[in-house]
Amino acid sequence: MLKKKPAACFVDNKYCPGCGHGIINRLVAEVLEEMGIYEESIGAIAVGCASLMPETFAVDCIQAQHGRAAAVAAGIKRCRPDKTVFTYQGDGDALAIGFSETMYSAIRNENITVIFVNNSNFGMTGGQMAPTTLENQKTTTTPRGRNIAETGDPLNVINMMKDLNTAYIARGSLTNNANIMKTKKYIRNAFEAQQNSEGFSFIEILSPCTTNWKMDPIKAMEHIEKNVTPVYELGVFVERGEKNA
Amino acid sequence: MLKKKPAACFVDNKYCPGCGHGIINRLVAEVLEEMGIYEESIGAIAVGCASLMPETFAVDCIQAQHGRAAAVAAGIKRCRPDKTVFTYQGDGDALAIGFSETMYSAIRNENITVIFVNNSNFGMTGGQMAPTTLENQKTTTTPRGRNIAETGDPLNVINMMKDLNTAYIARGSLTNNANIMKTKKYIRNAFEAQQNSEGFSFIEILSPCTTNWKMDPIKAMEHIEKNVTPVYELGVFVERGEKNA
Amino acid sequence: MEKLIIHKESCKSCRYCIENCPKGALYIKGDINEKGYPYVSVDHEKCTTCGICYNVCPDYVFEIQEREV
Amino acid sequence: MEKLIIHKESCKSCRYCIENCPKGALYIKGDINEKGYPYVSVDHEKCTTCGICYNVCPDYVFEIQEREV
Amino acid sequence: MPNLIFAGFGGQGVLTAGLIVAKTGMDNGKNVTWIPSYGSEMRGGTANCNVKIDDGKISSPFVKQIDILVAMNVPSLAKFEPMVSSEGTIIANKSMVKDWDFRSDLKVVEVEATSIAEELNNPKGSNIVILGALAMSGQLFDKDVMEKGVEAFFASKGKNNPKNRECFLKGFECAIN
Amino acid sequence: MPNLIFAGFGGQGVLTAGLIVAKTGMDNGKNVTWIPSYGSEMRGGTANCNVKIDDGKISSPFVKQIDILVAMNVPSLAKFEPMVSSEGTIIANKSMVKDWDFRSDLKVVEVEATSIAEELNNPKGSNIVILGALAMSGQLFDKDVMEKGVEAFFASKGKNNPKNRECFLKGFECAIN
Amino acid sequence: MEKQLMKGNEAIAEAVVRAGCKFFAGYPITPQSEILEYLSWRLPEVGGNFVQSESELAGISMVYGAAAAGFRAMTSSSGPGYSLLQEGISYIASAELPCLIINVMRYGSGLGDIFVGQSDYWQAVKNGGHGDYRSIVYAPASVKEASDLVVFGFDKAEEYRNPVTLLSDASISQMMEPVELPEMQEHNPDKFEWSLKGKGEGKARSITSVMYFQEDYDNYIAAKYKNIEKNEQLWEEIETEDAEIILVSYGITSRICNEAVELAREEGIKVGLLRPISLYPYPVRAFQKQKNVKAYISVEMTALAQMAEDVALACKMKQPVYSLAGGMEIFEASDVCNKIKEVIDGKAKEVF
Amino acid sequence: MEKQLMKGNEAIAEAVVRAGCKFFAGYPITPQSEILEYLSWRLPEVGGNFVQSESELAGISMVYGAAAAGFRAMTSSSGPGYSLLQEGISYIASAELPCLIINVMRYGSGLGDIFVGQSDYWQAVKNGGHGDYRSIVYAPASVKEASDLVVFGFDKAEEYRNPVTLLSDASISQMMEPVELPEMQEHNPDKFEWSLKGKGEGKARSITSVMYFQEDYDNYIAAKYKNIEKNEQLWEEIETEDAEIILVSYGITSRICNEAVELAREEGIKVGLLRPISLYPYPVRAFQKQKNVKAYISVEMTALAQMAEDVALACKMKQPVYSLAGGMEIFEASDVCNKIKEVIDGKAKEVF
Ligand SMILES: Cc1ncc(C[n+]2csc(CCOP(=O)(O)OP(=O)(O)O)c2C)c(N)n1
Ligand SMILES: Cc1ncc(C[n+]2csc(CCOP(=O)(O)OP(=O)(O)O)c2C)c(N)n1
Ligand code: SF4
Ligand code: SF4
Ligand code: SF4
Ligand code: SF4
Ligand code: SF4
Ligand code: SF4
Ligand SMILES: [Mg+2]
Ligand SMILES: [Mg+2]
Repeated sequence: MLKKKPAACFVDNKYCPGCGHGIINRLVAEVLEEMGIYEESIGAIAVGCASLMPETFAVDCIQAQHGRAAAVAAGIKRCRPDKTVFTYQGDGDALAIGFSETMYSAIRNENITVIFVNNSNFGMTGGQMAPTTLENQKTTTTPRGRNIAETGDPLNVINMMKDLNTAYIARGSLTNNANIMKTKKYIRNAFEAQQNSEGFSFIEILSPCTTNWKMDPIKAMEHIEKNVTPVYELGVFVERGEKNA
Repeated sequence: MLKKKPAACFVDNKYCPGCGHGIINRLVAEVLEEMGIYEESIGAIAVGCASLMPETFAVDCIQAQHGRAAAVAAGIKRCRPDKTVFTYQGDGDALAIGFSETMYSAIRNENITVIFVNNSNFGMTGGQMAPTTLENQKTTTTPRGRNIAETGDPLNVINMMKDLNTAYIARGSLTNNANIMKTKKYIRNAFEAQQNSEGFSFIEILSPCTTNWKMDPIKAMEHIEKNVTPVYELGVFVERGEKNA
Repeated sequence: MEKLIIHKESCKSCRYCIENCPKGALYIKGDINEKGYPYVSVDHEKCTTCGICYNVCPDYVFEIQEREV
Repeated sequence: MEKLIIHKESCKSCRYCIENCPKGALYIKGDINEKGYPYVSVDHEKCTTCGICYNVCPDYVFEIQEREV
Repeated sequence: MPNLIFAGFGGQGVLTAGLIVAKTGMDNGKNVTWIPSYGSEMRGGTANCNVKIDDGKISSPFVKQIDILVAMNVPSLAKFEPMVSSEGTIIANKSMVKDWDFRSDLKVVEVEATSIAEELNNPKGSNIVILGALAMSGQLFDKDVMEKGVEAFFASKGKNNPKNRECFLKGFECAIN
Repeated sequence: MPNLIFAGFGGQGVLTAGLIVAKTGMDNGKNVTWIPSYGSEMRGGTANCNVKIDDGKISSPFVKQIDILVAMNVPSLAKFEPMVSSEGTIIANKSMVKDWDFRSDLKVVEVEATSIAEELNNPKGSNIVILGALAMSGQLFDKDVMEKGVEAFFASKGKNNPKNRECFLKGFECAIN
Repeated sequence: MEKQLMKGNEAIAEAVVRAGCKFFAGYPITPQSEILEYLSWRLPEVGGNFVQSESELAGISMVYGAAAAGFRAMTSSSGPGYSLLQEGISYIASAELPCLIINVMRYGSGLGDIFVGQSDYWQAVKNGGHGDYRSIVYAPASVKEASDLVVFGFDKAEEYRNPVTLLSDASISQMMEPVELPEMQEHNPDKFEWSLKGKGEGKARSITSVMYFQEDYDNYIAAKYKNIEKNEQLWEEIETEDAEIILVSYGITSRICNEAVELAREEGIKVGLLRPISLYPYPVRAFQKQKNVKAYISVEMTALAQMAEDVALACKMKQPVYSLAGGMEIFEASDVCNKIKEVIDGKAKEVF
Repeated sequence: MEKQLMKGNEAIAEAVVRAGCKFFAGYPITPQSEILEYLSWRLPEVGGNFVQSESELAGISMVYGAAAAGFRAMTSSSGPGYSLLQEGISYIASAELPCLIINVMRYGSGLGDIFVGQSDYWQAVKNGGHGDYRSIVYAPASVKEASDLVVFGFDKAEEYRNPVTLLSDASISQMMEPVELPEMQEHNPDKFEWSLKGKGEGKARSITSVMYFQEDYDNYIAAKYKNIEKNEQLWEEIETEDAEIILVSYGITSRICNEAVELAREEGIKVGLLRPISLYPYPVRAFQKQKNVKAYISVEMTALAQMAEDVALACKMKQPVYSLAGGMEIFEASDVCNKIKEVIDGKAKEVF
């Protein structure tokens, strides 16, 4: 068995200790490399901790405006349909300010792959509430815990998306080796759907934000298992135009 | 039997001949008057043909920016929870540029009533494609008919909204007396839900745009019966926090 | 006073009322109002004041009152 | 050449690898790398090169190669 | 050279009538501008366009003093007659403008544009009928030029309908000065 | 009056240490500013704050020439030692800074801040230990003032823990000049 | 090329296609919508992409992506929609990408009026968006010039790797005038080393603010715009040689001023017209060469006399600057003449 | 009031509450987020409303609604987020509603840098949004002044029924300084006839662009802002009486200039500092009263010397205007002194 960091991860990443972004960066790099498409891929990278990626990730990239990565990616893909185009976004980016751009990429079934990191808060800006923040979760803008009577329920975007006409939608997690392998498979399926011009593919990944959760990394993974996964069910929701679940 | 135009419709409206906006304006006015709340109601009026309303509709109103009526209304309602606050919006406004504001009002379950006029195009600006435009429908920006491979499917917003935690969601139509009466009942239910502080209420109304459809009004109503209603099912979808359908 | 009053200056001639009147009481004579539209008229004999025309009219043209006693 | 190589300068001491290693082959000695983290070390005797540590590590610390013949 | 406004209900083809006149001007070596009413201005169901034709440069495309008003209905007269300069001309659609009391300082040419077009089985052709009346008024292009202009316009659109010519000629013929 | 930087890993309490010093300055009638590193600058896990204390007006809150550097770890020294003015002072956490080769023109005070805090069962108190060392250096406030400053700070937060005083005193005592 | 009678918006749209632009994304708004409507059928015809985006924000974002891919890309809007583009324009400028932005000005703040206006001058010229950037801004005064400036604008955008704004207005865009259209040209998106196309064997590209890697960024960016200011001033002068009063005016208003010059000259008044074609860079050189001028009058359809400041700066305040301002009604040549006379008679108050 | 050591953003947020503001809606962005974080617990404490909106657009829209209802309402942002507020600000201005907008400036276009900068000067002062409006803009130079200007800003917003912008920057907002907070006050949203509250028996209110009903709108709106320009100029002068060189600088940079004045004076150079507090209206009067000045130097953290134009206009170009500009690094007093000497030695090139 041979394992070596993929070529795209050409230098140490800049995330905090135990941050899930590092694992996801590597998975994306591995998939692109294994599919032999990493040299012809283009990433639209979100504002958020995602924006630390381009410096350490050797794929042609563009820094999208906050929230607009999916629209930026659609612009690229429509011009260069033969390239593999993906976004890399946080939950604040894709679901708060960028809700419309994200959903409309799905509605238009743009032939792009959205990699969406759900760490249930705004990591980069210091841990404010995100649309995905759990009920009663403490963040810097919900210091007494998220009160859903005022903020609404945590947002399950896949629920909103899964009845649209899209190619592939799945949600993975990083809490252990098995989940990481599954998540990698989802990412691969998504890119394959794009290669087959099936349309929009979307991978949500539950990921720890150790710094802002103020949790030890291992505790953070346990928290995901215990508290996050019950709210955001794992699995494949749409595949090759067929809706599962 | 006594019938007289409601006091809020104090002067002739400015819509085109046969435009559904006129009927809806009157229904809203009737409901507010019958409930005895028209003097303490506040409307956030959209940009679009909706914006012709304030001049002829005697309720405290604010001209919202294009797409933002639901957010404007939420701002008012949170400050003045004892007033009845509603929006009056077109489909371009509420579902294209304002998709995020509309959906997030639902997500947050803001205690407002959204009156949403689906005339399957941008009326005010001359009949461009709207998110609701039907497959193959000709508009000024889809001169060969809407090609859903490029634009995505017509948007059924109630499908996206109905699993959220909201108070009341219904879709009505104006094609005949019975439908108009039903629509009026929906509007009343919505305002009652708001009065009971149940949260977000949303009424979508299928309405003709005679001018831009370039159809005789009666033909336009037939078109709604025959072609629009099959795509946008009528009925009550959410009631008092319970989801029907 | 008539039981059905038509505010003819408000009529835009869409014909919804004519289409929906169960009694066929409404018609367009051809005279044009100030807005330029050939407005609707009623045959009071046929009208039952059912209110449907009021309901379907987008332009607040109709008013229904009891006959003066 | 070792079958499991640890790029210790990349380690940020999150301990995911230690938690997930089925053989208990990984541990932290306490020495600090240039980034300031007490990095991970391996007990080569215990390691089966299963690759799990590689998989769970966010920081590209592990590399698994066959032993030189 | 004249400043014109063409006005009427939407559907009466006033924008096209103006455009034909403008294009005829261009084809005859003039500078021209044409600008329509647009946006919610049209919501009332009326439409109009401003046309300027000049040998020299044209500054604003908007007509504030009308030399020739082509009015297809009553609201157009109500709105624009006050802007016609004294000694100016009005070409009116007599089918819709029944008993209008025209300003006495104006030259008025009337034609039953709507009825004539209907008679000629070309109900959308009332705007061409009125162009015949315009030609007859002698205020702009003479008959030949205008007739050619109408034909050239429809030819350029690939929509040459002989009925248009009929409408034009009938308009020229029936116009009452 | 001095310009200080307090630097270390996130979690070592350097922002608080700087704040206590700033507040002590204010309580003693000085003008003060305090400004933290923020945003993605912190992503690496290090944090620092700049503190200025002055009798006169303070212009920029940013310290470019450091009079006193409080360094809780090696990366802080690597980053900030070059900015210390000659004759300046470094207060270093000897628990984490083992064999650093300090610039010879500087005054250096070392203290085993991390270990002392742990010994005193107050693992989060290493920043207070180092304030003891700062007081001992004689470069800023004298012992009483600093001690009162520490107490006043925690009192104002409603978090008065006698262990902080212990840490402070032990830091003062154990600092090696 | 044969002369055609074309609406400004359609001539602009056709010129976009002829400039080799293959990507449009945008959202309807009066008086700009014909640009979309035209491109909705015309771009597919030439193998290009037309997207009616769900909003202006999505539109400018798609344009950002398309421009990064090396394609000639554009969007257009008006008033409120133009405000929504500002963040994106700032990003595009900071990443040094070429693209074309069209603002068909209407009048007023807020919802405003769909009638012609020129009250977005500051927004277009002084950056509606955040940070240190400029957009090159061209203001056409005829349908023909509008279509020419589209092609020229794309060229300049690429030359300087900077967004270019075409500042049209409701009258230029809504009117028809005779126009000869520019020639059709092809554009090769791969000709740029920087365009996103997959890294291949090379180094990965990162399209982002050049601030992050450009050494001495402050001076670099200041110098970039100094250079544009030096080389790209564009203007037209009409009867300025002996003019004692010079009208300064752009777009539709300049045409009215031109008529006013003729009228005033008939009365023997020595008036000229200086028509900025580039609003950024402002044609400062045109002011510096005036010999006989005693006063400038800035004529513009904005109540707040937005351009007058630039006139004052351009003439170094050596002459008084007067203003004829106001956007609710388009000026008549006689309004301008009256203003000229007021200035001559000492009855007008200078604004600078 | 006792002195407290407070972060700029927190002092601002507390002052917002004390000004009687009961509504905040906004979105996080560094270096502004502490304003949200503070208000997220503080506003509910006083019975107010805090909404973390899904975006800046939703935030400014909610503020628009709340302001129309007569409540003191505000939002805050920075750089890219501030760009997204522009359409809303234009609507609020056009409807003549009072509200407070805070831009905590960071540096750069595009994503930019979260470090301190002053490169949103044009955007704030010359309208980032479309149309003829202005926002009154105040630039604090200390934590205390920031909190004072919050209250003052709300008052002025109501006096003129116009948005007020507090143009803070990362250093003022991120640093702690001693501050005495303003007194707590109550605000009555019903005191305005115009505020939306249901028409009752009266005429229905319509909050929309005043353009639609204001007679002689162009002159009305021009006069409104002329009036503000006449009455609301605010500035501080330091050692200007005999100054031959006057530094012009606002916000954090003005403090550095203040230090530079002291240093230069020690060397016998007659330097003064003119610190605009109101950036719109620009304190033109302050320039007109200077007697001995031979040159101005505009000192600002923007590569494009954005304010220098206003300095030139304010001094009517009677003196040369020099510029010390650049935003990547905060200036040191010595940088300013060097510039002063260059100017004295004739080595600097004027920008105007
Ligand atoms: C228009 C705009 N608004 C706000 C910001 C500030 N901002 C940067 S990243 C971010 C949120 C980051 O959260 P998320 O997308 O969840 O990513 P994470 O860091 O958690 O991975 C915000 C609000 C910005 N850069 N631009
Ligand atoms: C920011 C912004 N973008 C675009 C417009 C132009 N605009 C006005 S109304 C409208 C769409 C109207 O369509 P809809 O909302 O469906 O209302 P309708 O007129 O059909 O009732 C558009 C695009 C605008 N006013 N502001
Ligand atoms: S702040 Fe959170 S999401 Fe960002 S790098 Fe650190 S742990 Fe990861
Ligand atoms: S354009 Fe359409 S929606 Fe608007 S008033 Fe006319 S018919 Fe109604
Ligand atoms: S009231 Fe009924 S019966 Fe009478 S005209 Fe109206 S629809 Fe016909
Ligand atoms: S429904 Fe109303 S507007 Fe339509 S024709 Fe009848 S009376 Fe006239
Ligand atoms: S390869 Fe497997 S056995 Fe070896 S250290 Fe890693 S996880 Fe443990
Ligand atoms: S998983 Fe990687 S970063 Fe974490 S402790 Fe193990 S080797 Fe270090
Ligand atoms: Mg996140
Ligand atoms: Mg619509």
